[in-house]
Amino acid sequence: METPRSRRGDGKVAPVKLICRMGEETREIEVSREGSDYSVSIDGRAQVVDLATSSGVLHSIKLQNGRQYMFGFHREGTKHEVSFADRTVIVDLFDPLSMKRRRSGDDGDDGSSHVRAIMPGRVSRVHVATGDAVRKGQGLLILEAMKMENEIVAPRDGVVAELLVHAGEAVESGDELVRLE
Amino acid sequence: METPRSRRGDGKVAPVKLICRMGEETREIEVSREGSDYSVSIDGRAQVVDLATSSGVLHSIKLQNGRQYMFGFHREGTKHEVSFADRTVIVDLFDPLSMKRRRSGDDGDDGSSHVRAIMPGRVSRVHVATGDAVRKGQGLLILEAMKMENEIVAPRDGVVAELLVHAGEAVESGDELVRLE
Amino acid sequence: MKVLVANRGEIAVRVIRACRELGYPTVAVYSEADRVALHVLYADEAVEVGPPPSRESYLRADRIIAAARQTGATAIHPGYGFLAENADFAQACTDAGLTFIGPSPASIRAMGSKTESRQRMAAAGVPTVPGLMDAAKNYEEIEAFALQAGFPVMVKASAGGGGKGMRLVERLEELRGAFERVQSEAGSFFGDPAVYAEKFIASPRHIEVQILGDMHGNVIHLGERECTLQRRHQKVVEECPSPVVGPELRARLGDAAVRAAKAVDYYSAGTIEFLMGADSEFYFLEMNTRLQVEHPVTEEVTGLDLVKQQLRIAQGEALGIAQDQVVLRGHAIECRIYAEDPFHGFAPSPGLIRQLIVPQGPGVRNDNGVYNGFTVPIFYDPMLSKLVARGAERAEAIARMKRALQEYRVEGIDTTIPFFTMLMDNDDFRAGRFDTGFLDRYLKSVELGRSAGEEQEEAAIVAAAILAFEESQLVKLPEESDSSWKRLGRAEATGRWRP
Amino acid sequence: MKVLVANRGEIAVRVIRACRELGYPTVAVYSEADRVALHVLYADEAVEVGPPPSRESYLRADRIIAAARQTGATAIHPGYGFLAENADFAQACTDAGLTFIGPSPASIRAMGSKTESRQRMAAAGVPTVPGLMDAAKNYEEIEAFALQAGFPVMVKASAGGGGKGMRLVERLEELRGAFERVQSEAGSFFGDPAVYAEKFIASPRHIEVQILGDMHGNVIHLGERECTLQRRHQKVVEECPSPVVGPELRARLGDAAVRAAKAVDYYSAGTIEFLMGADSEFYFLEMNTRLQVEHPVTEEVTGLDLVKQQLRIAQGEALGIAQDQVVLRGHAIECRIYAEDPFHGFAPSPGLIRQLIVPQGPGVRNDNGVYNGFTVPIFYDPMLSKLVARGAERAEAIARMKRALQEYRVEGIDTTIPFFTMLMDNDDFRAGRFDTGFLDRYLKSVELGRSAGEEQEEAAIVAAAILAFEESQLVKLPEESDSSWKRLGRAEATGRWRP
Repeated sequence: METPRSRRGDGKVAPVKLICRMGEETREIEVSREGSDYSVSIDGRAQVVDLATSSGVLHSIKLQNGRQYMFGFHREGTKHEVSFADRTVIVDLFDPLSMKRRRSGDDGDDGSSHVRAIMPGRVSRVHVATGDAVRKGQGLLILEAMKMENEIVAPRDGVVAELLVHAGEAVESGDELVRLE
Repeated sequence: METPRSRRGDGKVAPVKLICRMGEETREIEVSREGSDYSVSIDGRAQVVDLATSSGVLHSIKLQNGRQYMFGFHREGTKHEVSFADRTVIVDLFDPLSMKRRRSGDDGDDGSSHVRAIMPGRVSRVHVATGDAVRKGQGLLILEAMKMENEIVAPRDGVVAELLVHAGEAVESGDELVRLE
Repeated sequence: MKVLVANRGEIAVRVIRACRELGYPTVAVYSEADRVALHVLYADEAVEVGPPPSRESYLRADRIIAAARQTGATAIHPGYGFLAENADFAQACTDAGLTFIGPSPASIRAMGSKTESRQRMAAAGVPTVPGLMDAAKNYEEIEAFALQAGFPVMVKASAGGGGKGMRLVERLEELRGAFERVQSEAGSFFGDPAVYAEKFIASPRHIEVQILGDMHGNVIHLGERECTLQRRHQKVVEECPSPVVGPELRARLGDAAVRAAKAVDYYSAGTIEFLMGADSEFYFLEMNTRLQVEHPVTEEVTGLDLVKQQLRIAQGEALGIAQDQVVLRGHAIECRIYAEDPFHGFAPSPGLIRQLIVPQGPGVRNDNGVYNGFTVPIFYDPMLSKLVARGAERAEAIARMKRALQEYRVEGIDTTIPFFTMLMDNDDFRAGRFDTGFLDRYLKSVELGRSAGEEQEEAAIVAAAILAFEESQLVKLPEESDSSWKRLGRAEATGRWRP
Repeated sequence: MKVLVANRGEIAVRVIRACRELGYPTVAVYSEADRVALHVLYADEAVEVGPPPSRESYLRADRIIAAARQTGATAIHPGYGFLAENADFAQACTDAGLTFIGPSPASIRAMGSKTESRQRMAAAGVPTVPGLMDAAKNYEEIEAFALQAGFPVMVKASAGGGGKGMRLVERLEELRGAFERVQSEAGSFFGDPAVYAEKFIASPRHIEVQILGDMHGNVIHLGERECTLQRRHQKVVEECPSPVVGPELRARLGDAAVRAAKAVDYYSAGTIEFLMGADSEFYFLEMNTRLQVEHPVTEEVTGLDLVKQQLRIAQGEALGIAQDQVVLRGHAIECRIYAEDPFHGFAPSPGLIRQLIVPQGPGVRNDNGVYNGFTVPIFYDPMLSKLVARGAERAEAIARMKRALQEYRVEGIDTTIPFFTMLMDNDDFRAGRFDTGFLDRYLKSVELGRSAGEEQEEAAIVAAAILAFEESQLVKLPEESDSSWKRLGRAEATGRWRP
């Protein structure tokens, strides 16, 4: 059985503090490990939790009250996606230090300059060229997958700074397609 | 798709010669690759074959006549086990050089000095100790797995030179249990 | 008989299963993208027929017939979609000396034209939606019909189907514009600008009847299927029997369906689709001259294997079952499991299936086209499998479906499973109260997947925190013990991280 | 009702499925070896009850009852095996205020003793094998019976079962030795040296009848199962109905079974096992006072869910079905898929399942206890799943089973799948001609897996050669191009190599 236990010693590890954001709410989390169990506190309420991983992909978590949930897991940046049988919960987790850094304010790119593929597919047509001025909502290109055509539109008014794909090219979900100036 | 193709170039590779033994028969094999196909000859009769691997574990072979077989594969030494849906075929493959070496004769251990586990399990009882004289067929120890007890017996008369396991120990299939003098 | 299966995905696997059970060798055809697709792995022989796009492979009738000749196949099963309702392909098979496992080219042609089929149905006494019998010669003919029948009316392309090339018109002022748009779409989509109009039936249900006919003139029906639940005119959940059809109505529906099939000398399996109003009056919509995606629900309730019936009929055998031997037992529901993300507008989600646990156990059938470790290609229909649950009655079938959906795990790509899980709990669905517009309204009204219970949310937070903790431990280097979290950021850049 | 499932593997999963379909929350118990077993992953709550060996976990009645109390479970389902036929456990559940999902402790006790059950059956008019009614007081009593009934006779431990503690005696000279050996085995295996003797039925079939009873005195039967195919007294293939039982015999078998159950005030699901001679005369053998491993074949043919019936009965509900509402449709066959190597004397083959493709599609049910990526532990029964195929008639069920077996791929460990694949082609099996000794004789007569066709053998050679070639390319280093094969030898030493 391949469980996290196999790579752990029995010693204690310094607890890790995290900030969790879901919707409007912010919670303070602290995680530490004791032997094969974890202690996780949410806003000061601690519980002992058992988490096991099978086949590298499926996980089972057992809360202190005995409730067991099987789940799949996927992370994109700070977004931790926990997929239960009936729904996926997205947990936004930050290092408190990075929160502070962010609060003090630096780049603040809201992503609207980077137009990305929302799904894997093939670029079937490109409607714009580098240097074109585009208006919000204007079609930039067509992404095709599984018998469906999806028009990718400009998220804001702007000028096409860079065209990163050409017609016929296959792209992965999340790949950047167009950069706006 | 994960196929052998992904790690191949399109160039030719020097053919490899092999000796195949199945039962009484010995065949001469030659394998080479051209692009994404293989050329395999058995005793001089060559055919172009397509082999693809999926999920790292399952394979599909398409013979020149179009016949397709899905199979699993496992190798123990020179024994190549090809598992089809309804049966497993064991193909014994040798490098012609090693055949020559063997024919010229060296060690020639027939394995009867090394008593190995025929299955994974737990050693539940050990009946002998180092230095004991044993007779062929005499029980050496009990290996237990899945509610079945299996007695491991001496393959020949001899003396226990080394006892490599103790009661309660878990063993894997093929692990050496007892060495006879 | 040696059968070439001119299709891919679950339906190709379904046909191979039936052939194997009857002892017929099978030949798969595949595009370059499908070398290790399940239908290839399960076939006895396999022939590559072209590059990934369907029009260069699965739609290449010439290459498929050549593959049959090359392998010595004696029959071709077209599945559904691709070439299944192409009369020219059926004819080409026959001309090449191959048995086409389906109806005659003439039956396919007769039912392929909306206007011709409506005329023949009306002549055979099968109720049709009041409407023009022929393609309209001009706009005035459409307007005259609309004024006589009353609004709303539907303007439709004669060669259309699948929700394309049709428009609902509520008022006279909108009629001309709709006529012109449908005419232009019909020309560009279907290569045939012919357009007609018919009365619009409000809040309709989509009920279809499965029929079986042989070459000796025998036709029977196997009861109806409830296919009302559609998303954007595509069926997504089907049932047998319909929760609103009783024995008397079933007999009338079946009788009309048998008359319809006989009117075009139909043999093989086929489906007559009816539109049914709230008053239980039903009208012929179209006939699908092939195996239907949703045929398994009928199989589960009747105990018959429709693909085997097709194979027997194609060899000239007479039907082995009389109408009174057809017994419906229990209830079956099918959900079409797609590689689509229901939380993001059902966007396609092809890719590698990293872990697959399929639902099993009592009352569950899964007609699958994929397997653990398979990479779902971007080129084709996103259907992964058809999940079917059956029970002694409808409530048990729904409970089983929900249980099966909860067991079904597909890691690596998104699927429509969570959408179906929610739907199984919907009161209107459970009560059988819906029409063809229900699902689109339902999807507007709910926020999918946004309602985790409090404890489930807590479990998610705890799980995410532990996996983040484990990751931070993994990447922590002794000399940089303070900045473990930064390293996590770096690991991210290498793409999807999974523990 | 909140149900604790006191079991593991496929039967625990089976019970959880039924509970989930009825909306009852479930609690799994597990040993340290089973933290990520399927029954744990599918349960709502889970409690660890001890170390891997069963006697320290799954057999620990005290810990299981404590787990129920701790989680607020109100009922316990024991599955089969482990504590399922332990009357003390059933009593302890009741004493702890928990609903035991099974019969009363008194019924379990009455049927737990071979001699007591035979007496009560004889009194109720259920045919029993001629034999001693009580445990023999001494050897002379056994000898007197044998001389009167005639040889061969069976000497059996009163508390025995599962093929243990019994001996066939063909001649008087062997009788005393057999008596003494069985007596000693009975003492050491079952803690009860009581022994009796009965007439031996030659070439018998093992036919069992499924019954359902409620707490209000209603008992019905659900037809018979054919369980004759056994390997070393363990069932491996079961069917419903039996190929040798017609309606008249079924009614007589069912009538006897219902009488047997009523004689011990039986409620819940239970099975009456009969031995049937070539003359179709049948004799009571024993009653299994629990759910049977092979219950799915009955479910497939009757359309009923036996576990749900158990759950309803345990809550005091009256049976919802009358005898004349039980309708058998079609035919179902079950193969027990074990992690055993049929090519090496059925040696256990636990380990990591590296790839799992389960058979799916029409007419196939798989009651699974494992999943892709699971490591089958060494501590328990080697059953991976129960594969069930149903068809309109027996021939279709066999063809489906063969198709399903061919689809079933388990990589990483050995299974009994190839054995069943061969068996499905055996003429005697297909004709339904077999007795309880058939399989052991069959296994001696065939060389399993040694008869690859010529082309299949060629495919194997070609495949092995290509994979060896690829391996030689992978390990070839530029500076050692001559000795690529030696490096392969080195790679070997690191363990099982797979491409």
